[in-house]
Amino acid sequence: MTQQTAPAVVEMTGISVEFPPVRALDGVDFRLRPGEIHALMGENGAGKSTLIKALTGIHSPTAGTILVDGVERRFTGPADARAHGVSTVYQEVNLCENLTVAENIMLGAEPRLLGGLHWPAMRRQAASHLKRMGLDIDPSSSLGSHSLAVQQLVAICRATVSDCKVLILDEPTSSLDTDEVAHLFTVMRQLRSDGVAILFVSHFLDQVYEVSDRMTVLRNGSLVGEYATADLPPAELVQHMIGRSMEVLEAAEEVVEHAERPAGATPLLQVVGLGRKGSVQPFDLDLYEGEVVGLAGLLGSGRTELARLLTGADRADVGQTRVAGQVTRLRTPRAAMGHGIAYTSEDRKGEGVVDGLTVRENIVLALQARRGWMRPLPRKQVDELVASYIQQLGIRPADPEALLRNLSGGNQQKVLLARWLATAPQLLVLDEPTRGIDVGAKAEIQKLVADLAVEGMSVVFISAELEEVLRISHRIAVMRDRRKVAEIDGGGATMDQVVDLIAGGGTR
Amino acid sequence: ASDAGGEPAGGGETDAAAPDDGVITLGFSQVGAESGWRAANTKSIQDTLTAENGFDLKFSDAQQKQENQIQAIRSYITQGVDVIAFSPVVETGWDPVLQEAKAAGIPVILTDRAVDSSDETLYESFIGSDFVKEGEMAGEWVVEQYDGEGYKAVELQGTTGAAPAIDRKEGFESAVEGSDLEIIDSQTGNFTRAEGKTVMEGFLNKHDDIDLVFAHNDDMGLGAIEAIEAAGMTPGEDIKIVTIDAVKDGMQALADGKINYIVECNPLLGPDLAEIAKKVIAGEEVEKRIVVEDLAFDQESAKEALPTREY
Amino acid sequence: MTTSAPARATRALKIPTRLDRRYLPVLGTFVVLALMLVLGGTRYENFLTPAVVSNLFINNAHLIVLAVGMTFVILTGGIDLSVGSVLALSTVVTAALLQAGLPPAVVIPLAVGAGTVIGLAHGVMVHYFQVQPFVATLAGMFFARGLCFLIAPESIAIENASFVELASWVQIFGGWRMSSSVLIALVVVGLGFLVLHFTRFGRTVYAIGGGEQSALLMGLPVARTKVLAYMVSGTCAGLGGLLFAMYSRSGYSLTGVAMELDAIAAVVIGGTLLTGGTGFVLGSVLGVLVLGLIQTIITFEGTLSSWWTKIVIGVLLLIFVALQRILTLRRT
Amino acid sequence: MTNLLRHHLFWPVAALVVLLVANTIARPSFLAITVRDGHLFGAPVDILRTTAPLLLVALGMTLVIATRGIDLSVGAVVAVSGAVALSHIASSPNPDSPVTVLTAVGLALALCVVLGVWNGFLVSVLGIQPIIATLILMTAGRGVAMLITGGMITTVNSEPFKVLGSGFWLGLPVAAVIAFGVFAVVAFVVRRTALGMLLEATGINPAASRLSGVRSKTLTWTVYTASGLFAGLAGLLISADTMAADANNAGLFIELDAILAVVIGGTALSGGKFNLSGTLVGALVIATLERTVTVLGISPLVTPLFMALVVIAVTLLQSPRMRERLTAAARRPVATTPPEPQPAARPDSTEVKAR
Ligand SMILES: Nc1ncnc2c1ncn2[C@@H]1O[C@H](COP(=O)(O)OP(=O)(O)OP(=O)(O)O)[C@@H](O)[C@H]1O
Ligand SMILES: Nc1ncnc2c1ncn2[C@@H]1O[C@H](COP(=O)(O)OP(=O)(O)OP(=O)(O)O)[C@@H](O)[C@H]1O
Ligand SMILES: [Mg+2]
Ligand SMILES: [Mg+2]
Repeated sequence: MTQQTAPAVVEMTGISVEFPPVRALDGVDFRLRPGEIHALMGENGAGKSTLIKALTGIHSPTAGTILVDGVERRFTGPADARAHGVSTVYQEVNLCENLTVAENIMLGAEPRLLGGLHWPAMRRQAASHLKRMGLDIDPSSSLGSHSLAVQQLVAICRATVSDCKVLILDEPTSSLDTDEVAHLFTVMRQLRSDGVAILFVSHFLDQVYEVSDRMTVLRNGSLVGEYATADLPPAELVQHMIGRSMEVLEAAEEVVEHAERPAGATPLLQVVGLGRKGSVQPFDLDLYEGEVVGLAGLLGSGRTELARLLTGADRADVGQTRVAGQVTRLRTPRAAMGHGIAYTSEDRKGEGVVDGLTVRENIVLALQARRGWMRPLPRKQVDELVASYIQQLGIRPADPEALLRNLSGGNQQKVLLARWLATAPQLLVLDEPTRGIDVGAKAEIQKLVADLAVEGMSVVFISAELEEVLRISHRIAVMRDRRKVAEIDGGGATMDQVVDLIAGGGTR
Repeated sequence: ASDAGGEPAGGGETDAAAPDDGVITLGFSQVGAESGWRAANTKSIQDTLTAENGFDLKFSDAQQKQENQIQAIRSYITQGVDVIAFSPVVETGWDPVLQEAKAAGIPVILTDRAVDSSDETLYESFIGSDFVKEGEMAGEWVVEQYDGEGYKAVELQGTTGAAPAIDRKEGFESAVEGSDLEIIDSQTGNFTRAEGKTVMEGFLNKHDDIDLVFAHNDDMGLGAIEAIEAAGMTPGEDIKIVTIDAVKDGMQALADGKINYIVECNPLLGPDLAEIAKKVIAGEEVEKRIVVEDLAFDQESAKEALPTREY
Repeated sequence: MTTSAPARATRALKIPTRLDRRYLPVLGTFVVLALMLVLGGTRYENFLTPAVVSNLFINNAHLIVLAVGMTFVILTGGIDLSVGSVLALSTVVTAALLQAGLPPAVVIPLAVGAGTVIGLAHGVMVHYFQVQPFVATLAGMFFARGLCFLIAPESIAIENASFVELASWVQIFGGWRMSSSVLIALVVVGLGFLVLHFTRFGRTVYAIGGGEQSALLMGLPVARTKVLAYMVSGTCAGLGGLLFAMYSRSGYSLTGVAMELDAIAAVVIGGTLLTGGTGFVLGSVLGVLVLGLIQTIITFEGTLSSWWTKIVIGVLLLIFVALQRILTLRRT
Repeated sequence: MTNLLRHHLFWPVAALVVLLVANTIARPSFLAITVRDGHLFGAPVDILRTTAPLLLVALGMTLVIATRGIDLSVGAVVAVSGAVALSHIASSPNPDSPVTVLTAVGLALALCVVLGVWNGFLVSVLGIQPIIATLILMTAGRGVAMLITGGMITTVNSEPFKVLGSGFWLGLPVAAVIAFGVFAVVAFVVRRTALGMLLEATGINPAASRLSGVRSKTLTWTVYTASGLFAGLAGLLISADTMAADANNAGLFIELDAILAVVIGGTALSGGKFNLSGTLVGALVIATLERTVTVLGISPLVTPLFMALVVIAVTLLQSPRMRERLTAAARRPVATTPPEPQPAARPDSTEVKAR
């Protein structure tokens, strides 16, 4: 908005990218001006990440020209792009977990001493960059020891280390909570006022409206249009993105019915004093049939670790678990599955997708694993199952034989959901299931969760997006500092109340 | 040379030269256990250098690695044995460690294979067969039997680069030179039966007119027999076979008429080694080169020798 | 926004406890090595002497150099099967050229350079043609061995006076001995350590092992680094050959058969993961010493038959690996 | 054309064909098969027979590699298997009785299964890296084999056992029938049940597989056991081939050949997707290559060099980079066909670009 007339720093015209037989981008034009925050919008698989990768030289366009600062360029890769002032944070966290935080931030722009790395300076500089991002972690700790959200922030730190003219952030906020997002936006605005052009991708409409100046909308690999944020009401934006009206969204907006649970019913899963040293403090939790329990908390408050204890992904050292009244030890995820408990990890790349297998194989994996290898699912049944989930969740491309690694991030997430839904669990623990999912699909998923609950499934729902948790949950457990601090009724709770609890204001 | 030895040796504390307790501590570094021949060689040494015969044998297997052998010899030097004996993996590269042994005053005896050193004083004696001679003996017999018949021969070589393979090839070639025997193909069978068989199969596919096989050891020859039989021919008749080593299986095949001639390569070096070691310790003069007498067997003599064969 | 600060502060405090995990395998190896030395010392006479320890280094100098090079490659997630053959090639080239009358000053760079060139070829095949490292270097292994046979099927003694002088340079302090090859090996270890920890190249090696795709997207020079890693390994193999030629004063085409397995085993015992990204050069040195120690114990045992030798080597290897595993598991 | 070039078996098969052609040029009757006493004879039959043990070992190796592992111990297991079987036969009073031979085979295979279980235990329970875990057995196993044979080469005369190595069944070598039969059965089981997919999932992303309820540890354990069993069977075929158990040399370096066969067949060593038909072709390529060396009369001095060049050529041609180039070249003439119409849901054409 600020510098409408300034010459574009990046100008892409007629960009086409093909992954035969798919045409991921079809003659797209895109323009990025200095000193603006430009949102790139579109459904899952619309081609946003592909456009970014075409710009930074990971994919080579089959047609079109790219001008950077008025000079035609075809970058050979991220290193080349970075050397020309284009810094990128890609969609999946792409850092090296085995290196320290400081290295991940500074490598490539490392301070030197006598020709070698200057470790103390490196740590110092890394610490100051982390601070700017509002992150107080030890730069010499290894990156792998941090949660995904922290890694995401570190990735952003890295992108802002070197002097860049263009900063590209592909879904940087998908695993961040409100605080970190706010922090990130402060940083982004700061950079914008320094004249940096920022390309921002997010599926959170409110964030896009909060921070962006302009937006470009893609649908199915084609350009829909470029708009000034202020001139485009959200409803219209959604329509541009999904090509349908808002009805779907509105359907999900309805607050979930708050069904009373029958008094005296035994909980489906009851844990008493469950905990693990160095992870989560012992906690109690009852989960009933037909109920959605939301977990709210800040980044690193222990929601994920709680979920892992519930589902046997990690082994608890203390406490007791009762499944349908029977004391049971859930030592492995497989054991939990045996009791109808399913868990989708927040770490899509590391613990979710099996990226070398096809969509079909990924969807049936859990179901098949439960049946054992000797009883393969009949092919016909598999095909029907897969087709129905592809259709129900809108997975694109709708090709069961596509390799999962060739799907867009959001579509991979949908496949994972399908994997677990296919096992028809009694208790479904969803850790950030809507991460990186577009508005339309997100609404679908929320609706799906509500429907599943109505059908009697018990759901634990974790999401960085508080509204979502509030909207969908019958009951909310609040976590702070790896401890369950409160449990409130979802129906009556207001946003402020929960925020207060999360931040440590009061306990109930 | 079997005097009383009695009590087993203590450590190896003795400082070179004459042992005070009458027991000779001998460190032996064997190449490995890569073949039946080698196993027989090891057994002969272990059976001869016993406490009853006045020896305390320290044995180590180098697993066909020169570095292990050098290390073993160094270790014997530090342990202070009375005599060091070894079958070198390779001919070259022994000067430094042998100099160390010499400096420590420990005499060294070589068995089976020679070392290539300009300084002959580094070792006392070398006991072993002459590989070139073995090849020659095989070649001479072939010439004597079959010269004038225009025989076409194939050769199964030992491991490429190994001393016996090089020497036997050389000996055989020089012996058949001038005759009308023609070596039409030569390939390595790595001294093993299995490879001897596969290579021979290949030869049989390739040539229709093979009259004779010269194999650098019995094992490859035995492999070749399998291949020849599988191809529907009679080994020893349709195709003549000449090998080297004379291990038991080979002798049996010779007696059965499947092999035509075997030149012995005697692995029983234990007694010779014991005798030389005692002489060296006693300060007697020994010969630098002791060539082990290698016999040769044809089908008749094999039948006679077989019942008394030790290995 | 400010409300979350205290929460983070408490988390930050917990970090140092998880920090040292990376050093655990190396520590484990070290502890087990020390244990073995002490046990050997009580079991055998003359075992814990400077002479034995010096010999441990002198006998394994070439393997140390190989292991350093191998560490680079394994850290990138690759493997180099050719080092044994390249080592042999280097010994043969050294011996053949010296025999032909060339001065060591010319021969040494040529021998080492041969390794570098083969390493370069591996790097190019692995990176640019995306041939799997195992296969590319397996081909390299055949290739180098083939060249050895072409150059000299028979072993060649080295008699060049200045080379012999270089090879037999020894410094003695007390019972400790330091040969020129040990000195070279230690210098290589030092260089390896410095390069891995204090250069961008070194850190990129780790980054590639942590995730090649990630390293690429981070904008690190993946191509150059990977090719260089193989060149380092090739060069080390060439240098290892030189050290072996100094050690044995000869060149022989059948040297170093299966030595690549020793090098790989040393690196892995030293705590480096074959999947890449974690490990240390010093760990690899410890790994070499472990293997050397096993060999020393075998010699000191003195009465093992050939087959028991093999079995005992396997068992000792097992004990090492299992102990190391237990030590590292306990602490995590 | 493009499809053919892109097929994963294209290059391995091409390599095989080239080798066969080279052999036929050097020796026109190379491919000739004759019938003698109702059996088939000729170089192709020999190749099938020599492929047999390698194929078995490579089969186990493929499964192990699918789980991201590697099994270096197969050569040693081959030696142990032969040693056990032949020692049993040699020490029995009547080596020609089928019962003796069956017991020997049973004993050998049982021991090999135990060895495979041992490897699997080290890898999946103790979590030792596969290369080291199996290196232990690779070293110790030969020692065990030598212990059994006393360091000598054990030779036997036993007609029933000999059948394994050089017998014929329906005109085909028994060894080949066994190996190809086992291969077919395993391939069928792996692909017709869910085993293949679960193995691949384990190899590609162990963490995700665990969370999905795949019994990764059990699977891993199973494949090492299978690898041990197949290597044991290969050991029987190898020892029956020469009727001798050579503890030192039986199956020497067969692990490298097997890995090479797997890789030539298009399975990546990094685990995951595997390709059994590729392994089959790979094993044939290697057996043919060995035969080629003899037929072309290549001097032993340059044999390794020749092998290296062939391997380099095949792998380079097969490399993703080359494939891309070649498919691009093959596609160029047809590149002018109009792009496929975009599937469904195109944006409303009335949409105007806002500026
Ligand atoms: N390497 C690839 N091979 C084949 N197809 C690909 C590849 N990468 C992307 N695609 C396809 O290109 C299309 C666009 O994907 P892209 O990742 O750009 O979507 P996106 O807009 O970023 O979606 P999301 O919001 O889910 O991240 C998808 O249909 C995807 O399946
Ligand atoms: N500042 C930090 N320093 C170190 N570790 C952290 C920090 N923040 C989070 N973690 C890591 O995060 C994990 C605990 O958070 P967990 O992921 O369970 O919480 P969460 O509420 O699910 O948060 P997230 O939004 O990150 O998923 C632990 O593994 C912890 O080590
Ligand atoms: Mg995307
Ligand atoms: Mg979480």
